[in-house]
Amino acid sequence: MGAPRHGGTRVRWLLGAAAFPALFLGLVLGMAELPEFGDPGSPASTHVSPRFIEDAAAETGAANMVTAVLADYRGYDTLGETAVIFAAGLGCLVILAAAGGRPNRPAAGMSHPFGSVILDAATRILVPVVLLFAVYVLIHGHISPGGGFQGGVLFGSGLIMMRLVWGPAHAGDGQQPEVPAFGPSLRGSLILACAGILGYAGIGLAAMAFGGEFLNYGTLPLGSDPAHVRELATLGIEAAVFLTVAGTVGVLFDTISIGMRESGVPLGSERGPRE
Amino acid sequence: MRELLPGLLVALPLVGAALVPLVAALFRRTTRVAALTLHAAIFAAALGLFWSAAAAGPIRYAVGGWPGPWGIELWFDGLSTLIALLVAGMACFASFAQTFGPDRDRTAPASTPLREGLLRGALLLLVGGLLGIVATRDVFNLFVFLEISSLAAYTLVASGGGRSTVAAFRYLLAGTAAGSLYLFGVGFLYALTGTLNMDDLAARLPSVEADAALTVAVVLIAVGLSIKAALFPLHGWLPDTYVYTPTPAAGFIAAVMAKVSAYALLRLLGEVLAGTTAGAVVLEIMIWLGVAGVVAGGVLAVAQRAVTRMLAWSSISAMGMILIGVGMGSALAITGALFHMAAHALAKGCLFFGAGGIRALEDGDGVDRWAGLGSRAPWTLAALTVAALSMIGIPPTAGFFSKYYLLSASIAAGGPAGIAAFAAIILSSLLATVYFLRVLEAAWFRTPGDAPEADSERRPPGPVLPRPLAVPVVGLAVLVLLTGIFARPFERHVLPDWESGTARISAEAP
Amino acid sequence: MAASTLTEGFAILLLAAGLFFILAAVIGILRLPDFFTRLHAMGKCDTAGLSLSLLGLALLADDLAVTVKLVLVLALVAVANPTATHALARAASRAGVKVWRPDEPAGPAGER
Amino acid sequence: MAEGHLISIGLLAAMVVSAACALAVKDLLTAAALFGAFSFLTATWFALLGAVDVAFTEACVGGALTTILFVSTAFRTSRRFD
Repeated sequence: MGAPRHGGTRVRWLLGAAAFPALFLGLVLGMAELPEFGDPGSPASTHVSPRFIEDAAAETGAANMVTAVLADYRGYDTLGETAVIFAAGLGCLVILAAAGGRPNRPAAGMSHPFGSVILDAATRILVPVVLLFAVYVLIHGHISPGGGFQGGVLFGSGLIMMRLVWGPAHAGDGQQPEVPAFGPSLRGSLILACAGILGYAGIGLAAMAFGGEFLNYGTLPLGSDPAHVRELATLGIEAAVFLTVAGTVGVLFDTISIGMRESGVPLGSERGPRE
Repeated sequence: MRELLPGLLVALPLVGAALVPLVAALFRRTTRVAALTLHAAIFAAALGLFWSAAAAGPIRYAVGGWPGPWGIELWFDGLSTLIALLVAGMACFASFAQTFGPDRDRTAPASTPLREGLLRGALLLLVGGLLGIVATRDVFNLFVFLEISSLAAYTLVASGGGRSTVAAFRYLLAGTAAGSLYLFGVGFLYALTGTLNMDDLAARLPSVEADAALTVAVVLIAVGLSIKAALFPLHGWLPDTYVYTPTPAAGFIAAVMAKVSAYALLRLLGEVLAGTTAGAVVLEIMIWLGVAGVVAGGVLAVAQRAVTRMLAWSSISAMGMILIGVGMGSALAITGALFHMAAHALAKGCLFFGAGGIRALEDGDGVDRWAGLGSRAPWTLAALTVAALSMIGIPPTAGFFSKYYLLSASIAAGGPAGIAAFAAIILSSLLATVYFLRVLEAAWFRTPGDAPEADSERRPPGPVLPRPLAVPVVGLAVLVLLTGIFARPFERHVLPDWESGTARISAEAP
Repeated sequence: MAASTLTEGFAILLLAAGLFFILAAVIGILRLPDFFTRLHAMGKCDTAGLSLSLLGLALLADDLAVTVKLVLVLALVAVANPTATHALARAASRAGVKVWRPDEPAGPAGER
Repeated sequence: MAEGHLISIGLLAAMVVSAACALAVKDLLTAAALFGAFSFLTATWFALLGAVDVAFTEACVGGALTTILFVSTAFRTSRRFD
């Protein structure tokens, strides 16, 4: 690795610089040959989609076709996507706890209670509205755009709003008073995120226990009408996605903005410099 | 049971990935037993599927009860169950090795029960992602699980702190680019054919054969997965990642990460897209790049002084060999490629567990640190020697048979590519002899006094590796020998499925 | 017919007024000398402009549900926008952003 | 249809401008704010294309969440990018 460093870097730079125009040209050339966007005669519109459009509502009980495809026909993908979000939270937690450099202390202005009457009052009005709207988006995802993912993000944003205004929990070290956390702590957020994944996979495994395939909600003993059963189970997995996303949002914000020590999770420890 | 196993195989790792951090967060106790139990259960499911697919033929499993192009299908034949078995088995060893904790090299944060739980969760998530890639029959689902495995791998790579964070960042850049290219390719394929199911795709491809967008799609998919599989000019992320990853994770990532991507290449390019003109050309190019990678990886491995870095370059050489097999596509070559995946994963996992542990405990990565280890820990070093012999390709070990298959396939393929592949594999074996004998000579025939900067009083006599690493090292070496001795049954199991699979696809094509 | 024309005219009037206030806000942000005065322009004119536009749209909507939703959005804006302005001003004041005085030259130095 | 095209072109142009500005400015907070603007424009464009679900998600995640996370990250690192 030693000697050809300089020349190697230049060659790499040239290759990289050549790769981007090549990629761009390739994409444009390929796009030009593709069927027109929105063309009703294109393979994407004629092969698989018609069944979704015609049968989704009757088969899955979800009026919103997007929800039907995401949560039911391709529910395994959505389980995977939820796991991707969970993985991002997990990675953030592991890596930021390990990152050297700055101590895990809140940046000035980011974590202390803001202490303003106006903000306090406005937050008291807004946060319940945001949280309620998040739950509405979750439940209404069957009919209108929305669902567990968007609802979870909104819910997480509400939690972040509380954190921004009222600050995280403090242990009380003389300079600062002891403050309880509003909303879940970092540990609580992690537990929420885990519970979401467990709930999703648990519903899938429950379907297996009743004789169906993994994630085949139709076999769950929740009623006689399979579409209705699927609708209920879809709501369940949307709630699970909601939990994971809201928890992960909390984990991400807390790890990034507050740090480990303040949130009461001793993840990292004192480290000596190495390099 | 046959009906339950596929679902369990893909569900258990994800359940475990949430369960283990949950237990750690709730009870703040060590999660070793829970994680090991889960890994053992996953391995049992993989073993059951392997046996079931061998005894009663391939299994098609419609997740959610939706078959064909509407839902997502899983597909378990001789090839996928073999790789799934490999992944699940290596994960058991890696989970055992995780008890070793972070490398004691002062940058990694000390282990707390919660942190341990998070890392065990990340390993389970990585296993879940890899098993998903192996099992799925859906090109978009493959992308989702590629992302899961990548994110979990970045976490594990970066968990060492210090340099490992930088290595993880480079890996992240390469991996994200690779994932995006693959996704672009899948988007093109979907726009062209309207389907994401691999069987459906293979059946519908001939109707869009003439379309230039198909060529773009094939190239995008091939380049994306080749980055992940560290095919020669796209291998830039690999050496640093393998070297700086904490030992327990390195043994797993070095053993199976790139292999699973190579398996995805085999599935997509070798099976589904092989019939297209672009696919055939890309496979031909892949042989030549594989040849270049085999030679370059071997030469650069000889040039390294640090043992783990030498192992990393030797992995690039091995990936080149596997992709030569994928590129040739004959039954013999595919057997060789799959067998080399297994042989190399077992041996490389063994070597990384051993070399990483020795690096951490002897406080250095140079060859001279290995001086005299043979007399201090004969069993561990004997195991590492077996793994090294397998990497070179000495007969009773697994490495000999995989190279034998690949060489036979090269002769059978003939032509300039076959000759080049044959010569490259022979040359790489010679180079491997050079660089592995250097280490083995230091370990067995030199005393620590020979080493330039030896301070023998600092090194206590006794076992070189702690039990969490010694058990995987010895266990994997035994497996290397067993796989070599029982090579024939594997071949009989894998080949017919490959031949019937390609025959089915070419029969469905009008 | 006449009623609907009257409503439409009124709505257009409201929209135009709203756009005027938004334009005023934009000009204020561009022309005023320091952070606080710009915030002053943006906070007041933006809230007024948005509220008027939303009112106009609510009048134009055919569906009662849409009207109700727009009024709800209006209420949200009425709470959130002044609060955000207040939070920004307070943060800036805490961070020690200098207040512009007429006898000092305006310039980017006053911005943070 | 022509009006739709006009709005679409305007949105796309604004997207390109905000993205380029987000890349060009040195102040990380400004970049985060510009990125938020870019996300909202993207969401509007998605809604215009008829993908309301995607637009909703983009508005939630891109417009609100990532902006907050970027700002928090900017506070934890040095604010300027040189």
